[in-house]
Amino acid sequence: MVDRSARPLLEVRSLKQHFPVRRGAFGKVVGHVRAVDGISFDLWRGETLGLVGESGCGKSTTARTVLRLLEATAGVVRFDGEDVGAMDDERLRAFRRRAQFVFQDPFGSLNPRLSVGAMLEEVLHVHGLAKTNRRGRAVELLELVGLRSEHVDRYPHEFSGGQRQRLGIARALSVEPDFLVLDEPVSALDVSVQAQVVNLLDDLQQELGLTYLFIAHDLALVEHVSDRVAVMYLGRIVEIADANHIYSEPRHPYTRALLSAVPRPDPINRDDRERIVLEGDVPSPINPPTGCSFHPRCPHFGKDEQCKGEVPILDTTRQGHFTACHHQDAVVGIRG
Amino acid sequence: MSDGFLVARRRWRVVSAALPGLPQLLTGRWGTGWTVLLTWLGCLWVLTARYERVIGALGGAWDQSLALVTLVVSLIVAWTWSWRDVSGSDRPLGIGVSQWDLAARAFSKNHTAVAGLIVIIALYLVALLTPLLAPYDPAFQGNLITERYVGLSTVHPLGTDNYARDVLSRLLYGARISLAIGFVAVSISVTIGTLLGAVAGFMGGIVDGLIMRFVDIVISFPRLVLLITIIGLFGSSIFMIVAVLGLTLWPGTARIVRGEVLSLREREFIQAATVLGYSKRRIILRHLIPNALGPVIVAATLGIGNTIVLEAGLSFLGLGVQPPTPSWGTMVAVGRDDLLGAWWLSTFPGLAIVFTVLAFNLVGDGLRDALDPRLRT
Amino acid sequence: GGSDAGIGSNDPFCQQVIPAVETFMAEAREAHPIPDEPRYGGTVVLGTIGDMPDGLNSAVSSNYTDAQHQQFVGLMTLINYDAGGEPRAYLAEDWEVAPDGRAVTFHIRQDVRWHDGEQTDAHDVAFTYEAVTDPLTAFPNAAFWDHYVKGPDGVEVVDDFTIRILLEPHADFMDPFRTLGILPEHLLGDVPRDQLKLHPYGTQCPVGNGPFVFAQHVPQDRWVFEANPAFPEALGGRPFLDRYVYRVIPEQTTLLTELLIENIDVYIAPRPDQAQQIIDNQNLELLNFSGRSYVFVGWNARKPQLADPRVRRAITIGTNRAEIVEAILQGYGQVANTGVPPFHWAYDPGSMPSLAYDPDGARALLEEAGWQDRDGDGVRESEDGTRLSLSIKYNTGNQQRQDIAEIMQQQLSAVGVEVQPQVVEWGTLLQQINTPDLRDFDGVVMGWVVEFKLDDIDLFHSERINQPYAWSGTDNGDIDRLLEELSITADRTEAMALWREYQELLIEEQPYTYFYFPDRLEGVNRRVKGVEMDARGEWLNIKDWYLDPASR
Amino acid sequence: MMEPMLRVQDLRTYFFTDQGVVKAVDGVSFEVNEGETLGIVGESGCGKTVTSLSVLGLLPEPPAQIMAGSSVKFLGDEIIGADEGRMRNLRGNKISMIFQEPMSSLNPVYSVGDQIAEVLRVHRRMGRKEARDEAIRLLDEVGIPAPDRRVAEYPHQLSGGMRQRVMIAMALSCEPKLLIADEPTTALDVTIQAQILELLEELSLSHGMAVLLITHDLGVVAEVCDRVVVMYAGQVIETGTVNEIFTEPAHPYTRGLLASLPSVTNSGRRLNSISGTVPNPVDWPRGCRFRERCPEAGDGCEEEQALVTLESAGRSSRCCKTEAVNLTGAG
Amino acid sequence: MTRYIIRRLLSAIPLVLGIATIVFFAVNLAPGDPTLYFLSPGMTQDVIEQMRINFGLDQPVHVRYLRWLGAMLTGDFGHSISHSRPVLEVLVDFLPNTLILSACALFVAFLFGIIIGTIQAVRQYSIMDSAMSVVLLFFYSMPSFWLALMLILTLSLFARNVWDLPIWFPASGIVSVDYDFLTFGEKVRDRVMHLVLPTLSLALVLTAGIARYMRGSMLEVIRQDYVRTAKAKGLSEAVVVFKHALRNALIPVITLVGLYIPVLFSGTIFIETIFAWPGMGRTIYDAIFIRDYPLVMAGTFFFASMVVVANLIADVLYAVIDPRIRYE
Ligand SMILES: Nc1ncnc2c1ncn2[C@@H]1O[C@H](COP(=O)(O)OP(=O)(O)OP(=O)(O)O)[C@@H](O)[C@H]1O
Ligand SMILES: Nc1ncnc2c1ncn2[C@@H]1O[C@H](COP(=O)(O)OP(=O)(O)OP(=O)(O)O)[C@@H](O)[C@H]1O
Ligand SMILES: [Mg+2]
Ligand SMILES: [Mg+2]
Repeated sequence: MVDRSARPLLEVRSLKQHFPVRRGAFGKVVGHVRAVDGISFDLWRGETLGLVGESGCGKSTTARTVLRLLEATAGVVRFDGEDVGAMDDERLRAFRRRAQFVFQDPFGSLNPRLSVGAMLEEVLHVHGLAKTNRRGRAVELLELVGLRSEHVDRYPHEFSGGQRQRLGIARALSVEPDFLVLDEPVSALDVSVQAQVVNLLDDLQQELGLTYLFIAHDLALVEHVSDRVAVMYLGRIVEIADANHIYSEPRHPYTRALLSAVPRPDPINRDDRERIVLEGDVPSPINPPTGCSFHPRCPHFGKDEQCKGEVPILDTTRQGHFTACHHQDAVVGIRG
Repeated sequence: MSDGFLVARRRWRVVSAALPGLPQLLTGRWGTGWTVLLTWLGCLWVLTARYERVIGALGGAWDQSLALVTLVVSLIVAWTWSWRDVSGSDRPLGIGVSQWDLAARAFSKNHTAVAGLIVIIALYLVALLTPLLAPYDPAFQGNLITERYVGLSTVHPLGTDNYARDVLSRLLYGARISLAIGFVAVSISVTIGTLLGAVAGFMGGIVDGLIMRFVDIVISFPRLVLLITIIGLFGSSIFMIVAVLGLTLWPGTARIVRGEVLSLREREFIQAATVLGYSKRRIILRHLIPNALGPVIVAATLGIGNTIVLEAGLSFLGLGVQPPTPSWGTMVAVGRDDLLGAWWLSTFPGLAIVFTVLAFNLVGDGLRDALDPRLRT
Repeated sequence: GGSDAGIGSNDPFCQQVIPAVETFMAEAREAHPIPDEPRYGGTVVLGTIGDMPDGLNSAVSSNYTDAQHQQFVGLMTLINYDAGGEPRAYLAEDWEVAPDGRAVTFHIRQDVRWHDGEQTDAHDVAFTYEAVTDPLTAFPNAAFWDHYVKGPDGVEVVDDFTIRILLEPHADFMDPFRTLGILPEHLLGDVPRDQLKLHPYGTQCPVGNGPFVFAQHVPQDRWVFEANPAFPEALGGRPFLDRYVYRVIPEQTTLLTELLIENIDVYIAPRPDQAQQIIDNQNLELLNFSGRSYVFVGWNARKPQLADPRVRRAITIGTNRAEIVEAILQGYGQVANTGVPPFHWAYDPGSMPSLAYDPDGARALLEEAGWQDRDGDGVRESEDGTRLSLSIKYNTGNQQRQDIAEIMQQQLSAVGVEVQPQVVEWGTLLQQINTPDLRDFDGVVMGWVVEFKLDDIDLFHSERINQPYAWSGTDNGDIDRLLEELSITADRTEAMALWREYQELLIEEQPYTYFYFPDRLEGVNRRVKGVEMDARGEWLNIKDWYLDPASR
Repeated sequence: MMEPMLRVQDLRTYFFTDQGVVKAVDGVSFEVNEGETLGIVGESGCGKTVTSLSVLGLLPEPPAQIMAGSSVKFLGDEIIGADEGRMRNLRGNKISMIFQEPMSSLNPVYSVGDQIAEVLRVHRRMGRKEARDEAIRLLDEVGIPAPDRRVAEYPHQLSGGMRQRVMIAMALSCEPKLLIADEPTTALDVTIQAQILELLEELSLSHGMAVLLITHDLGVVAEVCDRVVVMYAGQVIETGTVNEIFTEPAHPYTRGLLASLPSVTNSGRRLNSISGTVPNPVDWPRGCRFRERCPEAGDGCEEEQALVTLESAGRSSRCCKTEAVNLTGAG
Repeated sequence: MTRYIIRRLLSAIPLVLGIATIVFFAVNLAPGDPTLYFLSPGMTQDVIEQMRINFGLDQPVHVRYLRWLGAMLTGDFGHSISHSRPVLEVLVDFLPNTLILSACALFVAFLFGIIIGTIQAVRQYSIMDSAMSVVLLFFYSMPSFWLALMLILTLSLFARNVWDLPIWFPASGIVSVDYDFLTFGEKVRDRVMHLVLPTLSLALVLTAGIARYMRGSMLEVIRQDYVRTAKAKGLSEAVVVFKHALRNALIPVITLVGLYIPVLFSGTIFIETIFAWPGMGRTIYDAIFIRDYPLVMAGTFFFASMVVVANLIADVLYAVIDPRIRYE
């Protein structure tokens, strides 16, 4: 099981990713999209951290910044103790053999002009792996993700969505990484197929001892696959805790609203459930509200001037369950 | 696979060995059938009717040798194509079909485009075979008094021109010049355009800005001024015309490629390539350019047509290919003065241009539909 | 009509001039009502491929059409020629030549008025003469004045209507006064001479004194002239036509179409190939007459291949020029052996040595000159291995010159001379052949338009060898001598002998391969009556053209 | 029992393409009663959208063709094969429709007010001013703040949730009898989805409007629907009330679907998944179309399956094992 | 918006200046100079020098360039050598003719292109679709001068002299010679008659391109959700196509306005020559041959500016049609 006393595999500290907004012919910077605005978390070897939040809250950006597909605006990402931002080309290549990405869109993430075999063999070639029998290794990888050897000559468009997602996973696994960032890997799939992929990921983790950063907006799914869950809102983590904790006793009003908004496939009890319908939309990350960025939509009765004026920081004092809310203890007072 | 089918296959092979294209015609596949059959028969006709020239070409000038090689190659290609076609393919349907295959399939369903392609292939064949085909030397002047402006006749199927030269022969030789100008100029412009466009799109920032400003200048630049200067400074020659056309036509391609690269750059498979630790060079050459190539191929096809028309325009201004070299453009431009008297002088080269360009445009349109996965149904 | 003058109405000069013309014309119309005669009235439209670059500004123009309009339409010349080429009175009523031939005195008509009402007098003539002989003006046909005393010293205004001009004796001394349209001193007298070229007078608001009054010029499109009611009765009075429109249509197929659909009445100089179309149309008539131009290939004798006159002669007789005239000109022209044109009194081809097509003779000449095909490639080489390969240049857009080059290529290859036709854009070509230290050509197909006063000094005199037009680089003492003598011989019979001798030398020397004197062809709608055209020009008697009344 | 408002019977819609005949909808029957909310669930590509578009006659023909024998009755009138004029009069008037992608279902170049007003002007023959006022009222009704300002805005100026509200306002403008909502919340975030679903529920109550809700999210169905139609491979495979479907699913596919949902029935880490993928609509498997993926497949599954009506009213299943299951359950 | 336009114009200045500079050196480097054009026998080298001085050509190229630049910045484009007039006056004469012709051609081309493209898209794969494509491509494939001549022969010469049609068009010029004497109505008719052939020659070539583009764009648009929405609202097909789809489909087609202006301007060289249309294309063309430097410079400068303006117009139209685009 996960050993939390050891040094984390991934340490993220006050990570920020601000995209400049440019205007006009000369590209004057008129503001910034604060896509990720100072988040910190740790990820231990072998565990799965779920990252949830509404669309546009910065999940993908976090993932891409962690893997240095984007240069961080501020903050540090340490992988196995090494500062990812400071790596030179050589180290970066080594890092990329250990940390891989699985994308959301099963249609856009595969080069349509390369056959599956060519795609996998190219990776192996670039990293000098399986020099003697690349094709054999490619077939092995396919079988690892539950595809068959005869698929090796096919092209991406000849696969179904679920199969394509498996190809994406096979590609990520081809470099034998320790750590996978999964950016909504099943959102585009049907429920029945979704379960297949989730199971596959689960099996691989067991087998290969992988570490996952699992991004999703389906809370039920995240609960199912994650050891710990982090909830993001407008570029910040508002709550992070063990999966069962967060679902049984959510502390942040946003988490609670989010959980209550998830439709439950349980028609019998549907009228008894507490349902919190948030008003309005997620504000723009260019001009996030002052203080607690959730305060304009917050249904908490204790909402006050402090919420408007002061940014709540993630309270790390409580063992294993951190919340960024000024009123996290007064959990009772939420308008239904 | 049933035995009956294999027997049928063997039988067709025999037929196709004797007369390539016939099996296809008998099974109702007119396009392939006629193409193969006519190519075959045409080549045979050249072999027999132009027997001396074929012999002469054995040790002749480079263009004669090229014509000879073309003749032999087309014979072989026609024959093997028909053979392999009736032999069938062993690859199971629907497996390992690449995007190119899909495009080819979609294209082959587009009848007008296929017709265009056949015309183009035929034209290039004719152009290559011209030294064997043309009834006369294109520069040979007959008797100026008696053989000038002779209308259509069996001796001169398309009549003679103001120097009593054979229009048909000139038309055939003109095909070489016009098609070559189109092909070479477009090759130059597409190469430049693709490279600059890809670099601009991938690098972004200042490089992009500079390249695109340059593109703006070239697009708005009056080409004629450039032409006169260059022709004035270096003399007018086919080489110069090709160079000028090639060097001024690339901005269109550059813009297309840049746009395509910009959108591809955001695609997840390019990001995947980055995460997999691929070098920039590999990403550009193996992942970006092949995916951006579709529109370029379309632009190139359409570009060849446009260039042929442009060359005609230059000829009208007197800036075209040096006489007596026949290009279709010069033939139309020169013949236009006699439109009322000797209509055949400009009409035939004019129609040749129209149909060639039309063929290129049909193929281009067909390719556009076939190569764009969004338009493929 | 023609109320809105096409252009230039915002130029201060024109703003001042136009109202004056309008006022005077209104008065003149009052004073000279249109005679009650059916020939009067109507508009004739004439189409041609080019605009008149300098219009009526005779001091700066060298263009053929410009000159015709200065002579016959808008301005008046002192004299003009009758059909026999003999001078007759026009603006000058009369003239006397000093017995030593060194002065001529003109008596100017007193009934000629500028179109703004001012009288035309001797001061105008003096002004014009001084202007065109002043180097600052850069009069383009400077050679005209070679035999005249230039500048103010050469002209004396005896009284308001009498003027004396000093000159050297010459056989055709009157010719410049036939071509030079007299300009109004009262309008142009103050213009600095070096600004005359750019002055709005010529193209924007010319004020003349000729039979037609300028009404409108839309550049690149049309000139409109109206009848001048005040034109001296003694010279025939007002023209029959009300208006005459000169249209610019740069494409010859369009021109022919416009003639065929009767949108224009006269098509100036159709191509010989178009002649048949005009003949076939019963509404049209094809006029043809011997023109004043000749077409030739000028050889650059500075080049080693061309240094030997025998080579040049071989080329000439190796080219079937008669066939070319027959084919290219459809017979509308005559083979030329020298630059003396058929209309000229010195023209006498019968007495000349023949240069008929003779390929064998050509081969023999070349052998004799040491050019033999030594390597069997069909092209002759000299002893040191120089190939007898010549490029012949011609300018873009001129089909007949291209024809010559291409046919020469074909025909000369039969005698072992390789010819490469090369088309060069006009400006570039002029630079290549005219720049004395460049002369980048072997042969060049060109044409000259000549006046009645022939003068080849600029072309062939060795003193001019470094001037722009000495293309051939001829350096032949005999030719020099003859050219000099010709320029001072006033007596025509004497001159005639000299001309003959000179032409024989030319045939010997072959600085040019003379090709032909093309006929001028004109397509004219039959509704236009009274049209006379000959070497003197197409506009010769435009004053007397009239329209078939039924067609108006 | 009274005549249902919409009765779809043996609807078969095929696409004639180069690849072959796509039997997208292949014998679908169901009915929608006055005021009820009927959910249609099924995997992607099973024919939900094509079914709804067939009802409104919005499919491009060719390549689509509604096969003979299909019948769609609205308020007792057959509307398959009805002329264009009659269909136009139904669309947006008696039957409205909202689509999955709020981002792309509004015309980007016209203001939202114009687009709502257009319906009113076509069907209600309202004047310009009147229609605009009504549009503002509708925007207000669907909960858009400051509707008089928003009415002049363009779709791109609105968030996804708001656009979907605009679509709803447009759909409601003529007080339709039936609202077809094709995955109206799939593209939205959960919190916004909750808002929209609540709005739909409210409106259908207050307007007495029947709703045909198409979705692939079983959770949504459970939250808002009265009855459910489950589709698979172009066919209806099970119908029933929402409670029946969720508590005692009759078809193995429905059972598999429910089982593959995380967290509800799955206690362990492993989800129960349905193996394989949806078959190709050009070439449906013969017999039971679910057979290849069905854990309970056995004898009799090679036969073409019929929709069998089960004991309770409006409940049916397309599985030859269903009766057996029920019998054992009963016995 | 105004600020945007001004900024765009300002940022185009380097472009236009860049082009003008290159052109300046290009024409000046080309062999020959205008004096050659006026040369004739008897003119000595001195006279030529005198003429050079009269034309201001006695300075080295870079000095002339700086002078030209300085003068141009004060709005002085110099004196045209071949027209003996200030260049600006020449432009004022010719530019309007070219603009009228181009505008008509552009209008006709877009009108037909859009209509045909729309019909083709709506009836995709029908006989009409392919027939229209082939017919348009046929015209598109012709060298424009040849097309122009064909039009003259058929619609002018044969129509009158051979087929005796009631209507035939004049083959050249802007107006008839008796234009000044016509009534207003006749004047309008006369102008239109003269416009028909040149406009057609220019427009037919462009129409094919526009229709092709329009067809593609329309095909994409009619598959969009909002078109389905419009149908679901109960709108008739005409309203759906011409109100909802057309405006969206026009958005990408608008760029062609900017793209086609240079094409159109080079087309005018041929068309103006053949139809004797006194316009800018022909004038610049002649000026290049005569080495009338000031006129070439000014002409190119205006053409380049026109291209810039056309692109700007395209962008503004963009914003007019597409509310998502707002410039500030
Ligand atoms: N390259 C970029 N430039 C500018 N803004 C960006 C860029 N990438 C993302 N953003 C903005 O950053 C914010 C966060 O985006 P991100 O993709 O991380 O969200 P997300 O949580 O992954 O959403 P989703 O669930 O839709 O994938 C969004 O507002 C997005 O518009
Ligand atoms: N225009 C068309 N041409 C050909 N096939 C089509 C067309 N439209 C839909 N189809 C096919 O019809 C089948 C059913 O499609 P439909 O859109 O109804 O599925 P759906 O159940 O709505 O799926 P989703 O949940 O993805 O919306 C699919 O296989 C699809 O490929
Ligand atoms: Mg994301
Ligand atoms: Mg759907």
